[in-house]
Amino acid sequence: MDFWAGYASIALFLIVAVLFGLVTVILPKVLRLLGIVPRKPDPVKYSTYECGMETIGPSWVQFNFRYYVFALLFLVFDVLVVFLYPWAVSLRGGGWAAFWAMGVFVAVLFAGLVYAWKKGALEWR
Amino acid sequence: MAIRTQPVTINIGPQHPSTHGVFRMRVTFDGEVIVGLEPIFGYLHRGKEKLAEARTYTQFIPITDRQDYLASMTNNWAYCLAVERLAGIELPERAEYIRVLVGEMMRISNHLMALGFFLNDCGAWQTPLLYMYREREKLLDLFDMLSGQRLNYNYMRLGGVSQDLPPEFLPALKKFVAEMPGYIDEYEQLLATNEILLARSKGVGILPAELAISASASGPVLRASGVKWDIRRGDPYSVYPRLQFEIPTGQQGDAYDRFWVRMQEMRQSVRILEQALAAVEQMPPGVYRAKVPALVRPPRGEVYSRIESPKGELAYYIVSDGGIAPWRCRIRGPSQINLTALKEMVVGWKLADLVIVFGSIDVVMGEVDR
Amino acid sequence: MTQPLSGREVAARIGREIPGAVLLADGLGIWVRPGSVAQVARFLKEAPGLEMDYLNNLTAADYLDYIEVVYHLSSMKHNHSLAMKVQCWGPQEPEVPSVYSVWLGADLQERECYDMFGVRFVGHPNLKRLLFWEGFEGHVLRKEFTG
Amino acid sequence: MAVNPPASPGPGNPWLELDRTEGLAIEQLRAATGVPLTDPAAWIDEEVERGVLLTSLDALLGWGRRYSTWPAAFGLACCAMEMVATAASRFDISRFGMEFFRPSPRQADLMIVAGTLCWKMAPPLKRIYDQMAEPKWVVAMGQCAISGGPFAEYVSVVPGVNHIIPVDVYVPGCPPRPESLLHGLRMLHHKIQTEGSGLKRGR
Repeated sequence: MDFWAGYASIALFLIVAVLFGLVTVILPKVLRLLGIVPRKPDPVKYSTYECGMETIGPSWVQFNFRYYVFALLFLVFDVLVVFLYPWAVSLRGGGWAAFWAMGVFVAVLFAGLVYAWKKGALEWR
Repeated sequence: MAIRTQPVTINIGPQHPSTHGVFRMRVTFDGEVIVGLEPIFGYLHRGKEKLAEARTYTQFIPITDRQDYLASMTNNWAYCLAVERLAGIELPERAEYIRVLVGEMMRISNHLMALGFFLNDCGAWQTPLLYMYREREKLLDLFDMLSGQRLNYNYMRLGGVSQDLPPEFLPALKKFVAEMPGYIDEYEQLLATNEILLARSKGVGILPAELAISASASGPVLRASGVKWDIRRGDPYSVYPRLQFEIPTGQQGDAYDRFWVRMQEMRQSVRILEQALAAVEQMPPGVYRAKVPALVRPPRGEVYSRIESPKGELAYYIVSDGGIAPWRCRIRGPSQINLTALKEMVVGWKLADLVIVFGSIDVVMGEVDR
Repeated sequence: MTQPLSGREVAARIGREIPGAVLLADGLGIWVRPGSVAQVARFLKEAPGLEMDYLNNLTAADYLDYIEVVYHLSSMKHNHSLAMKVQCWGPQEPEVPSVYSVWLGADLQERECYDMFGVRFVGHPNLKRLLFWEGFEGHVLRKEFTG
Repeated sequence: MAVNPPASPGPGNPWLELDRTEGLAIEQLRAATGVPLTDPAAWIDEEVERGVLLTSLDALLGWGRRYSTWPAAFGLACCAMEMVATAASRFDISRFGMEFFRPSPRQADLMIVAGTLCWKMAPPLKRIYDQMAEPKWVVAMGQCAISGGPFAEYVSVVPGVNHIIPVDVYVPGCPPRPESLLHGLRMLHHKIQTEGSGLKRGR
């Protein structure tokens, strides 16, 4: 019986998560239908806010490449952290084998970071 | 191979938390690096110089309060000093010392706000500001005791001050002067060697000495660039020749030096307050204003008189045609002229540094747009 | 103590270098011919004994039949000061050469003088209204402006 | 509606075109304003038609909105310093749920216009007021915002903010002390409470 208990908590967690998302999206719409939240569409209201002035020029411009490199590096290490969580929780069961397995994984990614560092991608100039 | 990038122009516009009021900069960026900057003024232009021509000499004093509203007393002082020099009015000794007391208290209060907002811009959101506001509230209570107002005091008159010191003022000021060095130590211990502040403001927005002189910078901005010039020493007025105090100057002229110079100036102001307090205590209360007719008629002529306001050289150029109102009253506001070199200080740095350099210049819009 | 220079001495010195530049001189200041303001300014900044490297104040005043542009100069090294004035007569718009190339501090003050008095500073890189918006008619600090 | 940057940054003023359009906007707004806008005091004649069911909902909504109005930092001049003093630790404004001074109008419900409004600042003020989401309120703080104050007769000063945007509460003073600003804000809370949800008019 306790086999399902684990899944029950996950199911509950899932329901709450989905509900939370849905409610925060649906509630303003419902309140608007009820008329509690006033609705006054206005072209100036929907224009971009820039300190009270109109924006100058298009914002789709060609800017420097280094921002893209940073985004890449962040993505790689973000995914790494996602894998670390379950590993960290179950490390006691896995013993040294699990430790070394994850060690290899982290070392490979770390090599990528060292390469980027040497290439000067981290300099902000 | 050079990466071809296009510049983006952004309005750091009239309503922006980092512009301390309604100042607007049209900044052109290449990525995050500033390529061009054009300051735009006039969003708080209230025409004090035109109003001066329609008011008698005494009526104009409350308008000067609203010019640099973080240092109202020194505005009054600069204006009254100019008219007194023009009309040849002699002040009683006690009035001079009360003016020095009040002027130096104003300097401390102004530097507290300047440093508070500068650290706000550095990212220490509200914490140092509320620390420094605690002291400023004490000073505002003292000013409240003196003139009944927290901000625009209208306290000085031609020939002296409007009311004498209330009996409970001197003990309260003495207590404040005794505690203040302890608070300044607390700020320095909290901030002076803080690595985030050092990283963000050391070597940022450097204003070299000769550019500072050529761009007519004055006050802490000029002294931070290493130029040892203070009007209280260079062109002394009132009783400053009798008071001992040093003039702190920085080395590099970067944002950290401006922060450091203001912190040391607060210490010197406390020293001046101690000496002035000692002198005022011996004086008999009573004579706090010279006999001046309500409708002062200075002789024909002009005067350019300047004082060291917390922001720099605050000067009045008054031309009188013998009538009851000035023919021309030009206000030389240090905040506006300190902004002349803003573009040179900021081009090449990033947006985050622009916010810090602008905060370190310590600008009040009432004085910039007059 | 900032020691104001006597206008006559300075006028004599300038007279030797740039003849005809100084029209009048009195105890406190010198009046300069509008055309040669830039020359006199450069001389005042570079002359060995003077070195007026600090422009305290640049403003104008409307005296009904002429507009007088006033420069308050001082020297950081010698701690002395001088007032230089330029009178622009005549019905046409007042024109004065800009001293932006000599002192950077003149930039905003010249734009404000243009905005408030209509004095055109020839040679200023970006002469436009400082405090009022583009398209505002009239110059506020002139005596005839009663808006 | 984005404005395009200058084609060729030649000598003189590269932004002449943009300055001129902004100047034109100011002139138009200046010509358009004459009589001050009436204050939104609809809550006075509202008492009569309210049904029983709505009062409890109105009370709840009024209570919710009243104690969570976030002010937009719109400090123009000296009154801004008193507004900051009110937000500081001594006259703590966060006792009334106004903890945050939101710089952007998107997250603000209340605009405290503190200081002298000049004509050059009028179009940005109107634009930011329009960009705030309903329900929104305006407090005119200080004599300059109410009627132009000591600078009223000057050509570049708007004689009162209610020429540009409707004002809910006027806080007189030059600058008003933090206590009087707090009193003004309490009056605004009373107005929000009795205004209710505005079911009828989508206020």
